[in-house]
Amino acid sequence: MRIGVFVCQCGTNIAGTVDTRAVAQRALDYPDVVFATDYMYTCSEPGQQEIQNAIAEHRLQGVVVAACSPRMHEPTFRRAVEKAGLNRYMFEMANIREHVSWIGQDRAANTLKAMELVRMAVEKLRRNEPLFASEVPINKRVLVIGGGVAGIQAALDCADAGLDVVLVEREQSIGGKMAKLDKTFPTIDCSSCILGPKMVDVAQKENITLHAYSEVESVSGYIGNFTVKIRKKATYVDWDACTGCGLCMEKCPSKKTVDRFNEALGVTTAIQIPFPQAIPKKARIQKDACRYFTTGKCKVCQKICPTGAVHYDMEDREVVEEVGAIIVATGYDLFDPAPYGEYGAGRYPDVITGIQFERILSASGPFGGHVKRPSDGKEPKDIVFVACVGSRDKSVDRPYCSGICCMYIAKQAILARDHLPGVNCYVFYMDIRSPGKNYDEFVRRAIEEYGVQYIRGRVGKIYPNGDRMVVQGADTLLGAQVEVEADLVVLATGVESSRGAKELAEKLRISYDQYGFYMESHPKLRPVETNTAGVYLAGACQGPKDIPASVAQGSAAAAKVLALFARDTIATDPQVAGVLESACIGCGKCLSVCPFGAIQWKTLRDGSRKADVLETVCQGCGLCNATCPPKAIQLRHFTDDQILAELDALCA
Amino acid sequence: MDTLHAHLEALFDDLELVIGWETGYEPLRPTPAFLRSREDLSRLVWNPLCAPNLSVYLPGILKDAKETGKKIGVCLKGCDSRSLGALVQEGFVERERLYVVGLPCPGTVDPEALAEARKSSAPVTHVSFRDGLLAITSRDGTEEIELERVLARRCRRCRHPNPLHADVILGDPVPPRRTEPSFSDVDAVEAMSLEERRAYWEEELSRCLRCYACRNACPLCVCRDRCLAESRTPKWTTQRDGVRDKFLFHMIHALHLAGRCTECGECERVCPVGIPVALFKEKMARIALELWDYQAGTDPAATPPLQTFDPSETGI
Amino acid sequence: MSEKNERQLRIVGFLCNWCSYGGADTAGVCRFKQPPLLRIIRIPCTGRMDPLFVVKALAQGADGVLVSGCHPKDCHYAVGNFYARRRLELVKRFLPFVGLDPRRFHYTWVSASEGQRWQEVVTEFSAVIQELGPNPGIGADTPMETAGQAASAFA
Amino acid sequence: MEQAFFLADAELQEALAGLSAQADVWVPASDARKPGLVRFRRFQPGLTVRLDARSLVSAKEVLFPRSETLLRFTKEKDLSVPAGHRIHLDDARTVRPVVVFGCRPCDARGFLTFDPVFTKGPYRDPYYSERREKTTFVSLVCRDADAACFCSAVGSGPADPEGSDAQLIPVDGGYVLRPVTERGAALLEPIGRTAAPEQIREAQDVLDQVGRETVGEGSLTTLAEAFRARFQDPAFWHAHIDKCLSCGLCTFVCPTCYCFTITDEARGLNGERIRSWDACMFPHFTLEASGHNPRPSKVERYRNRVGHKFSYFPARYGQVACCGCGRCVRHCPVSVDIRAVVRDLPAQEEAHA
Repeated sequence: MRIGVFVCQCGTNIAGTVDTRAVAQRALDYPDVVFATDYMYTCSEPGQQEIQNAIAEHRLQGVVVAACSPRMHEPTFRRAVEKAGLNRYMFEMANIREHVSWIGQDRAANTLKAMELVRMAVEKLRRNEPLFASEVPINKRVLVIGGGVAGIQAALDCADAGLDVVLVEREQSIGGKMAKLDKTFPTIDCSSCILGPKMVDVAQKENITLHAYSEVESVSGYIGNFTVKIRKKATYVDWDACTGCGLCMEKCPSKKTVDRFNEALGVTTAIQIPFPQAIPKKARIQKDACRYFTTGKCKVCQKICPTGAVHYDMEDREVVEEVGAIIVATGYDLFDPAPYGEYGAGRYPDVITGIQFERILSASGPFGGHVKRPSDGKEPKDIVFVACVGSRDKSVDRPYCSGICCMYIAKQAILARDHLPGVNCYVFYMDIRSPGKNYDEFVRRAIEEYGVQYIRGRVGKIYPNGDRMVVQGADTLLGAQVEVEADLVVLATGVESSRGAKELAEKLRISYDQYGFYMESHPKLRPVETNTAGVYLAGACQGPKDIPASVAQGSAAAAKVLALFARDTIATDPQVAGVLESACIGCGKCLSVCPFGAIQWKTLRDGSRKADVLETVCQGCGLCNATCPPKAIQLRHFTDDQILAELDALCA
Repeated sequence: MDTLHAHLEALFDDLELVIGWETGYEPLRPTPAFLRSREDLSRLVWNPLCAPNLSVYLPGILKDAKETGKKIGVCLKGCDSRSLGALVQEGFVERERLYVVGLPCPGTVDPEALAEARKSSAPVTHVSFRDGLLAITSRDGTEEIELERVLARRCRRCRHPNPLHADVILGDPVPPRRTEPSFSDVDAVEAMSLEERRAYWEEELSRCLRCYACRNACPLCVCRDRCLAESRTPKWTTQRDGVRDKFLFHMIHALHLAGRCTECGECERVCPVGIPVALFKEKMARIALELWDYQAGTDPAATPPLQTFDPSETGI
Repeated sequence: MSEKNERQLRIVGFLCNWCSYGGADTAGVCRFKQPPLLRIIRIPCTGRMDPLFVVKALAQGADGVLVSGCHPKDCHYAVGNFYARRRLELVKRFLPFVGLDPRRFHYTWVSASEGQRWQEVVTEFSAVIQELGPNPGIGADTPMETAGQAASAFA
Repeated sequence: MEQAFFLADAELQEALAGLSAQADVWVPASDARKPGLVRFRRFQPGLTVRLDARSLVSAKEVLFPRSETLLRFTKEKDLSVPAGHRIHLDDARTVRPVVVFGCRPCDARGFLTFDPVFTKGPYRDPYYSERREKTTFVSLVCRDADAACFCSAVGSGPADPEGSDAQLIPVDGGYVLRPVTERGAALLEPIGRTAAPEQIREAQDVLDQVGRETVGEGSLTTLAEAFRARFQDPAFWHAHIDKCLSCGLCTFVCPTCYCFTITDEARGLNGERIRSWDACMFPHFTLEASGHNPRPSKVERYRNRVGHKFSYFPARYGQVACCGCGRCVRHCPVSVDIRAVVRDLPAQEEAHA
């Protein structure tokens, strides 16, 4: 083999602590290396051209690029060598940036390490063979998991482009957190007024199949051809028959049911439609609240229902959807302030969370949009907002900024003043984060036009005094302790990953960070892709986000799916397992361990039984390779000989 | 013995052949016998010198055997029967095609220990065994030697003298020498310092000829002609005679037996240069026991621990 | 470098592509400084990890072997690391029996986001290896593996 | 016995040390930890020399190492030549004189099978030949044949001097050393004092007595034709060989099995071509590049082993390729007895079901 080695300086990123010239020079001593050079930016257009020229000039049969992580630019360089006529798999990368120059200052040690990594790459490349992708048809249907604003946007964009969309929503209605909001910052437009039409669109699009009150059970398959099992949870109401008339709600005797949509500030019935704009607008029986389910007697709703939609014997059922891509838009949950015992959330009825206050403000909320405090229904005269409850606080394992609280406090303070012009609003904050378009202006309006009093400091304690609350905190600007008496305290609880996010990630085989937010492929350049091909992210499941960002990501994810579906087939990664039949002993161990069922039996003419890899199903994990006793099954491009050669290059 | 003959005589019409032992070139050396006719049955012997684990032949013989509907009879000692169990577990042997004669085993003889225990070195003309005593006859007369004195190492730690998975057990059950797993020889190695252990194995393995007798005698070494240790693609070992390559071969053997070895000790018995290679596998068996409470070959329905996983496992 | 380390010490890392290789990248992106002993071999999944790689690496004188994959339950291939952890734990317990120092082998789980954890893992393991010094391997007397010959090709 | 020397038991170590000054001296010896494990080792003072015990493995490896470097190669990078490198070969070797001391007659005689193959004919093997020319065999007259031994059946015997340069004859208090060849005489000259007449007489008695003993029944030297007749009798071979495990033990302990394989073991730009023991009992031995194996199972492989030793080799070189040491029988994990197989060859009329 004739090998060319290209050592990237990456400006000074690599050359700063690695002698790239020396690395290239040393590479000429390695077997089969006939050309080696270093270059300022190998990934740049001229850098790639340099590789292509060298391939022609030196008749190279394989290329090693020593540069950044292959997770970054391996596809770039594969395309580059392919353009020059090489098979794209006759290419290896040595990661001398993330794994060398960026993590050590010792130039000599770095240079030696870079040389060895290049040597390993060369030895691996010497054992590469050209691989050819096979094409599998793409099933041009997309699954969107989560019907919040991000999921709705993604579903609508895909549907508008003509795709079949399957939308799965865990709750009874789509709309997500946004549906609970009264107004949105910084425009103060009505949340349900702008979201409502989109929700209706979802219901009306013929090419959107909505599975509400449903959860993803399992996901199998791979990009282009996923099989998703969805559990449709029992609602005890036949939604095909239910017209959403609401008669059942009127007659239901269980009227003390906690209203979860209203964040437990009000009561509802056991059979219910969560809110007037719900999509689908269908009733569901909350089993633990239903008189029939708890006592065995009642059946009022069944009797009253004009369409006979109520079925107490309904069970969960499973539907299977075949899709080619998946958009995950499972959103977020809000921090439970219980760990802040000193704030008394849960103990004092008038210490509430931001989302509860949102419901209080809402015209469709528990108090019909009248700002009252939960304890006695009195209008508050003084409201204190506490920022960063469950944000930027290591003590509760939430060191990150939730990004939206500063803005929603400002909004809620403004709205409170709008509702009750005489009310005094105080905000305890750490820093004000308002980097969006018109955001800072909005906060200034709260302070300057609405007279909201911002106190920079943390709240130490909240305790009752008569029927009022005393908020004790520090004013770090004045350097003094302050106490503010309030009728209502709103804790601006932060954003955390959605309940069940990790379990779903495991089903989807995508990664998540330590807080349960899903990992994008690259924090800057691949913000909506995951490392699992065909699975994309939208909205706050990836990290705290406000509405515009969530919507933008929803559209971005849709665009990714549309780009994927613009082709009829997808090239499968040929780095899959292959069987050397003469060495296979037919023990079947590979079949039993393969997580994808990608290996089957094949009977040869002599009657012997051999393992056979379904190349389009194989995902290239190599578990079979490690399991096979005679090593008859080898993962292409990660063969035993290649790994051993890398090892031998280091030590023997 | 007479029971064994009589039992097989009576059944022989339903059997394709019987695998057992017969007297070899001297009475001290019973050798595996493939008895294909009723007359052949008279050659069958069974005594503590019948060392070979006959389960090693089963995968091959079943593969080659014509489908006549007749079963293949095989005589198995306790430890041999565990090997059968493991082969059934892994699908190499269809249990229903076998007729397994289980022979409760008093223990087998270590030939070297026997040679040392004997006063005479004259060729042996007759051997018999009764009540724990070997009677060995040569031109110098008959010597009686207690089996316990000349027991093979593998038998000193035996917990399964009574065969499992048998169709019939011929002979009275033998009380096991051990009721709990015993790893005293492994302990002895582990009593050495790390450095001493390395030196110990380097010295022991330096004698290895790579004749692969240990591998070929192993009933669980199912790769047979495709062994990784001789493969050139992929190439894990070289043809050099150094300790490193010998070590690698034995590591391949040991790791491939991890969670599968039934501790029959054949690998060690057959080694011409006396390397205690079974210790590697005993250590593996101990790890499997500690980590997964697993004993290979005892439950034909079980899955070998490295062929499965448990998401709830903690501590590893 | 201390007296023990007459030659450059080397740790061979076997990292799964999806989590730990990404974690090592993240550590690099964050400029988390690490000792320069580690050389990473990228594998798709720790399920690819044959315990024999560990034994062979240590037998042929790798001073340390570090295997890292996705956290259990986070495997990109769903279950690869469940199999891997059984195999790796088994070999970890086996190494001392044949005279290979088990401290020279470490396996762990590091996700793509855990750059800082990766730094800690590498730093701590490197310190262990520095302390242990060069690994004599097994059967270092094997011909052809003499220092002089190896040096001319790989120095 | 014209000329002979005497070596007292007590003088053995000293004599061997003396010999070691000029040659590599290989003796049967045991490990302190494993007294039963006797094999040929290079003599060094303090080694437990065991002339009384048969060695487990033959002395074959002294002249025919388990693996030996035939040549070393280095690729020097040179981009001006089309290959990108120049190859340098180095097959320099030094050959020290060797003495094999205290082997049994069968061990020494074993090399008579090697000699015509490696030292004569169109393909003289320099590696073996150079060592062979500098090797002296001192064999011990054998008085402890066991049930596996059969030297007499292959035309040799426990006192056979053929292949030996000198003989050690156990006598009261030591050994009488009797030169067989001039090389043997030259070797013995400096180490022994001339034996007393009564010692010579005693030695002669031992020689005569041992010489009369027959080790192994019948003769296995004239069965070349019988083998050919049996070649295509699968039932015969199955009956004998079904129990064979197809390991390489018999060939590796055998003093006359000389098959080898040649491999290049390289790393990077350096490598060596080595020759190592191979065995016709291994599947790879005859595996063809196409994947076809003309000897696909142990039956064909074992048949070849018998055929080679008792038919093909005699046809070509006029002698059987077996010295009757019995190691293959003694050490076989399942006690396959080559004598029984060979003896049964002519029994054509016997039916094998």
